[in-house]
Amino acid sequence: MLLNQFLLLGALLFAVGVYGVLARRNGVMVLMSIELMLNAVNLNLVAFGLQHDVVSGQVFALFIIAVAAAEVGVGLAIVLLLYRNRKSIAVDEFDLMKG
Amino acid sequence: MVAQNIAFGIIAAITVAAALGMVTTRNIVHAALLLVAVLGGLAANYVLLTAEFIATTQVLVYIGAVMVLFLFGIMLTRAPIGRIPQMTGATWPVAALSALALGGITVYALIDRFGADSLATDNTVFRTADVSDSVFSQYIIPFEAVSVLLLAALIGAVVLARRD
Amino acid sequence: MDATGFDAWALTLVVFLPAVGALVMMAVPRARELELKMIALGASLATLAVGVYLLFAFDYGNAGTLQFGVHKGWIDAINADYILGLDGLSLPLLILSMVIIPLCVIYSWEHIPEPGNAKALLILMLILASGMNGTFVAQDLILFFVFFEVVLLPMYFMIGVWGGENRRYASLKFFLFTLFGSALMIVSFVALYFVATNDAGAALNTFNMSELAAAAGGDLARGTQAIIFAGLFMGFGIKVPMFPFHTWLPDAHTEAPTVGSVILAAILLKLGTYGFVRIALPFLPEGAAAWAPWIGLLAVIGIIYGALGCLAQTDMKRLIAFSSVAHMGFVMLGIATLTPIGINAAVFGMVAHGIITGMLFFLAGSVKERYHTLEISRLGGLLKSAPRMGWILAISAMASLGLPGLAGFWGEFPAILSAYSPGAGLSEGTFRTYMVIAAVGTVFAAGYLLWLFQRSAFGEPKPEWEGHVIADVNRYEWAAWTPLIIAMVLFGWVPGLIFGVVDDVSTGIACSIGTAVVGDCPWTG
Amino acid sequence: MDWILENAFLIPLIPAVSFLVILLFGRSVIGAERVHRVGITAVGIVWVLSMLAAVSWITRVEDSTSYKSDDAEHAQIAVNEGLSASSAGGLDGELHLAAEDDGYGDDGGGYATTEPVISEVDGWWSSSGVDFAVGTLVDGQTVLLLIVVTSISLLVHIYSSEYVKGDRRFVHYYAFLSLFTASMLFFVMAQNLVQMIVGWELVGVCSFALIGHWWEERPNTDAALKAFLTNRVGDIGLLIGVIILFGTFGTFDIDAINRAVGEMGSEVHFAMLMASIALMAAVCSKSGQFPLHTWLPDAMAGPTPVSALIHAATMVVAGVFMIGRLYPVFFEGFSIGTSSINLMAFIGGFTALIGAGLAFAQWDIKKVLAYSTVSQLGYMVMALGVGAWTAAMFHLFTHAFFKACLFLGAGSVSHAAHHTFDMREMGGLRKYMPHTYKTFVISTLALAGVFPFAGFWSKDEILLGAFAGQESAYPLMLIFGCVVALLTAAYMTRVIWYTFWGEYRGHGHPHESPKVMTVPLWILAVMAVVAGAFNLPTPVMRIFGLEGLAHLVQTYAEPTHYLNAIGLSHPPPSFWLAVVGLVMALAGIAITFMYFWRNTGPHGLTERNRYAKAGYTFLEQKYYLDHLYTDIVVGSIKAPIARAANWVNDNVIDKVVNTAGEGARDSGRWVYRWIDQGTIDNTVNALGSGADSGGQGLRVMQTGKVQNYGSLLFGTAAVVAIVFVIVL
Repeated sequence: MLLNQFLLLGALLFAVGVYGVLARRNGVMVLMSIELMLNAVNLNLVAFGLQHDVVSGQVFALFIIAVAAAEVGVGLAIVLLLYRNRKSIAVDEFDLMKG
Repeated sequence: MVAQNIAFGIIAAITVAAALGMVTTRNIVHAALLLVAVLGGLAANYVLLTAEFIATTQVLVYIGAVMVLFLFGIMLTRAPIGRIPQMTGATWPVAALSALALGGITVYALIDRFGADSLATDNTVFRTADVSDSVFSQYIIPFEAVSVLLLAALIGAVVLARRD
Repeated sequence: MDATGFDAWALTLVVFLPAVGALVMMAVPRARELELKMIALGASLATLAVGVYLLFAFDYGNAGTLQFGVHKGWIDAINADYILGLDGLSLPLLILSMVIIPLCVIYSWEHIPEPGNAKALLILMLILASGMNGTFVAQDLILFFVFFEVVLLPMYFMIGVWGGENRRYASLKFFLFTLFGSALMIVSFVALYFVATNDAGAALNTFNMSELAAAAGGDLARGTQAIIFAGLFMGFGIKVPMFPFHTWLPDAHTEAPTVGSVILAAILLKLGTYGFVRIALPFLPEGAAAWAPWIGLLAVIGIIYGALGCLAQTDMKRLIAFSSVAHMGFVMLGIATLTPIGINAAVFGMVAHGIITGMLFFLAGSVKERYHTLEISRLGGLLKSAPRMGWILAISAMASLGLPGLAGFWGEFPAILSAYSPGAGLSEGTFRTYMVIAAVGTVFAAGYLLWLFQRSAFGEPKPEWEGHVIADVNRYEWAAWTPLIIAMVLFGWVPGLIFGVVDDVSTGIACSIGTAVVGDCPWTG
Repeated sequence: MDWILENAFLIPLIPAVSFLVILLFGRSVIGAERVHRVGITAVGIVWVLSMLAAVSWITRVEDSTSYKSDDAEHAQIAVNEGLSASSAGGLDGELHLAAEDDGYGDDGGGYATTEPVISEVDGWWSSSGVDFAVGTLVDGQTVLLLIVVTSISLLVHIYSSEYVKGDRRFVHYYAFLSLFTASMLFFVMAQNLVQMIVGWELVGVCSFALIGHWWEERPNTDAALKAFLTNRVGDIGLLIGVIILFGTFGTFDIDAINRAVGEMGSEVHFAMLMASIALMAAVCSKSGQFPLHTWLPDAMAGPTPVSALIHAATMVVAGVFMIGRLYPVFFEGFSIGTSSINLMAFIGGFTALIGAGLAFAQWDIKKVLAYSTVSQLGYMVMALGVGAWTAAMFHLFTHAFFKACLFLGAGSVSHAAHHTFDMREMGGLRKYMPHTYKTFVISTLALAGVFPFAGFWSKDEILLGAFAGQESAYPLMLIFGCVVALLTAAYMTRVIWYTFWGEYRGHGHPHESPKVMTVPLWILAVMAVVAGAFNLPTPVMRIFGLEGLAHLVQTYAEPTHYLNAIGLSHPPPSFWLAVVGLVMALAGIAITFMYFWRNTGPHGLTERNRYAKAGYTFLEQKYYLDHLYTDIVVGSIKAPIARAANWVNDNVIDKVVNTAGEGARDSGRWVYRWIDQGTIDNTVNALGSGADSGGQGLRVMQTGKVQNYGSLLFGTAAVVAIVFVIVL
């Protein structure tokens, strides 16, 4: 097996995740795309960990899973709040920071 | 080795396809289910990379917990179940361009740098015990920090989502 | 050099007493205005009291060396120390600053400009006092820079909040101009830190000003020195302000509230010239010699140009502001000659300009308060409607145009005199040309000041003021102005008071430049 | 005996204190209508002190003359005197140069050298370790000026108490009179050049304040400004001249500079030339010399006693005094000793000529006198230019008295004739105010230079100086001098004619002024008669057997300690030259008389008929001569030359001043508008607005939408990554 096959898979998933984050209007979908990106990173970490013979890669992957869980929790809470206040979760309808 | 490569090929194809489907489908529930497929594919990849514990965690945490969260989120925001016409924003070409550029350069860089490096399969196989040793000794402080983070996120989510 | 006992604390007190006063004031509610004023006055007078102590304890026989020294560690990471010290160069300016602030507080007793809020205004004044006093006694470049910048924000707010109609524009212009200069200045400071060497060629890596001055550029090449000097030149030159960096000044002065103008003219401008004498000249003698003809040129252009600008003004305050450009031109001409007499003249000019122009701005503020305009063509007959104020204006104008017997003369005449034979191998022909131009500038000065005086004070009051009561000088104004008038006359007749104090330092500086550039010093200290 | 000479600082101090007292307590404590007593008392004390100083000085000169027989002893005394001079004042003065050099007197050609009394205190100011002293220098020249200034000032103080009574600013008037007296006295006893500048400027300010005394009226303030600014122009020269002297000799000390010039001579010729030219500009402005004299007639806007004191007798002679004080400098710089024409002599002579010419074209009696002052000051400067130091100072002395008398007389006339100075509204006043008339005539004769009045003697010495010169004569100056003598007599006669003769043309009833005004007039008139006695030539005194009293000014006032070193010589008196001068003066008077008479008859031009009505019938039969003189001499002077001079004065010189002022203002406006506001300020503003519009452009990108930001972020990341990976 080549190292690159995992890395390239990770890269592709990451790019797809980026597209999802940027293009999807639904807040929940954006969060899901973010999960995708995080997982792509995880794959890289584990692959590099194996390549370099260190356990840290797996440990970091674990941490990321934990952090991702927290992020999803908070993120969904925010989306929920948005929905409650604006009756919509389409992210392109929020432009309070318009300059 | 061949078997593993074949397995990887199949898994990778499913994963990428599911991922693409996830970001393009107009049905939000389908998207969530496709995400399950992607995460599952990744779990399989972890197994290929001899990281069984990660794979297990992946399945438990993501497919078990996170997906439930997402589904709840979808329900609570009363997203229409079924096809929605405007799931993708008007600026999707820009998004696609950014994603393509980023993906392309990453792919190029990876091929340029690692080319045909084979994965070192004769290295130590880390077992769950090794992982737990490492987590509870060398990474104890980050571990605790993550615990606090989770707690904080929990409280934060409760505070944010409270209806009052 | 480190002092002991109270002496070791005196300078620290001078710097931080006003700041402590400001802190105390913050705790007092806004409505209790009288207490706030008393605290401000108390803090500034306490500072002045320490200043008086310094005046008596100062060893005038050793005016050339730093006294009341304090040397403590501060920011070890960058070798910046807390070093304070006082010598003959700092003393007059420090005292000037300590005198002006209480006078401004007294003047503010009944003259809080729109939109009110005496608390904030007085706090800003005290912070300014801390910054200015600190600048004059700091002996470490980083400390100097910090104090130099501390004065910026209070002045910005003073103009921006209590200013005239166009205050936002003016305050921003002031802020940006000065900040721009400061940016280049700090670059030069850092460059000095890294490249300054002693005579043996070893890097000094210090911000200690006395060490840098003692090194006198070490074996730095003339080109290097000139480049570093250019940064300092921008930083200090904008503050002075020198032509062509002067355009912030008329706007800032015109828009600033009266006390702001007074402090700006009396002291803030001196930070720039002080920087030249204290830092730019002694640290980089070759650089100074390379730049001196250009500084001289800009100075005389400033003299003539400022005067022409004055002649064109129709607003009294703006005219006075432009006259600062001309007067600071004389100061810079003195500095550019790199001679002891020139530097003496410059320091005298700084003090005299501080007193006289401060006084003129006070007057402009009071005129504005009475007439609600400073349009010269609408004034007139001040001598008739408010005779005492008219006479004070006369004395101040005469002092400003350099009449002997009043302070202004001793800033101008020796500056012109010094240009006759400049030091450090500078071209005599060039500087003698400057001398003649500067002398012509004195005529212009008389022209615009007397023109101003004729239009505003002579003649009958304009019909539009019929029925208005134009009050004469009130007691707060008397209290604030009397010391300045006395100082004008005193320094006019006893110039030795300042020359005697500064002389040692200026001779030392000129000598070190002369030694570094042409290898000899024709003046005996 | 030398106490007063060593403590001369008291002399300016007393009026200065009087100034402060009047200014601070005048209105409140003393009472506004009584302040003149303070001023008169102070100046009275100073007058007594000045007289004491004069006596002390004369004694001192006598002493040194008698010691001259014994050289060794003389030197010893000189040293002692120098020592006591600098230490006896209780000041920490240094042993001065004056005490160390004592040899000049020995080759002084029969004149004793008397060292000046210098009292000084170090540490007035300092630079590069050198202390500059402040102090007093008293010698014969100083004493001479002390007498003039305090005498005239005292009389003017007394006279003013009536003339300015009830004025809106009586207190200020007396305050500034005191300040002026103090400043002038400070000036004449200046020990160094910086002090000289101080005094010089201070008298200028007092002049400014007093010309603008009635500042409610615009013309007065304009005149005050013009005076001050014109003087400032000259001050450029003063500053530069002083700086050149300092640069050359490294000291401001007048005594040291004068001695150094005497020693170095031609070594420093070029520097002295430059300094002299620069200082000459100062003299031109202060002493009303061409081409900076135009302020002086305008300065007549001030109260008349002020004109008498400041603009006739004292302040305007400051320039002459300065030349005399720094005579070695000018002597070397302009090569007075060897040339037969030089800048100073020419400016003086030319000014005398045009001033006299201009005096014909004036109707304002004070302006006639002002131009006359210009002319007479030109005379003094010319005298100095030809090397006649003593003659110049002597003329300064006599002129002060008779010109002050004339001005005060004019004031008296105006006091009587309802405050007008226009001669067309006067006439016939001799009947109403006999005292004023008599004193005015006496002073006129003195000014015209008629024997034996004071002006005759001093003018004669000037002509003699020009005639003899030093190494060679100054022929042009002699011609100038003679012509001016004639013109002076002529225009003054005209004034008398219009003012005191004929019928009264004004309104109201003129009356004689009170005693407090006429007594000063008489005192001055007496001085106008006898002041000439102070420097009578030896042959004249021999007639009376009083040879010892001849040449008093020359003996006592001349600073021989400086002048002997440069080798100044004194020409012997000439009887025939005196006759020529006298004839010129008488001719001037005669011509004028004939001129006015000639217009009475039927042949006269109609425009001049009113002069005929004024009555000069007894001159009728001299018609032919009158025709000759009138049309050819007076006519040509009056119509083309004087008018042309006046025209040039008003339209060229004045215009240049005005145009320069306007031009400066216009160019100021222009520079301000186009360069300052247009270019420099705009550059700064353009930078600001550039930043602003850039911000406005970038603002479009701030949509507030998260995904746009995200696109930018990832797009930029991609681009940066591409750059890093592929390019670098």
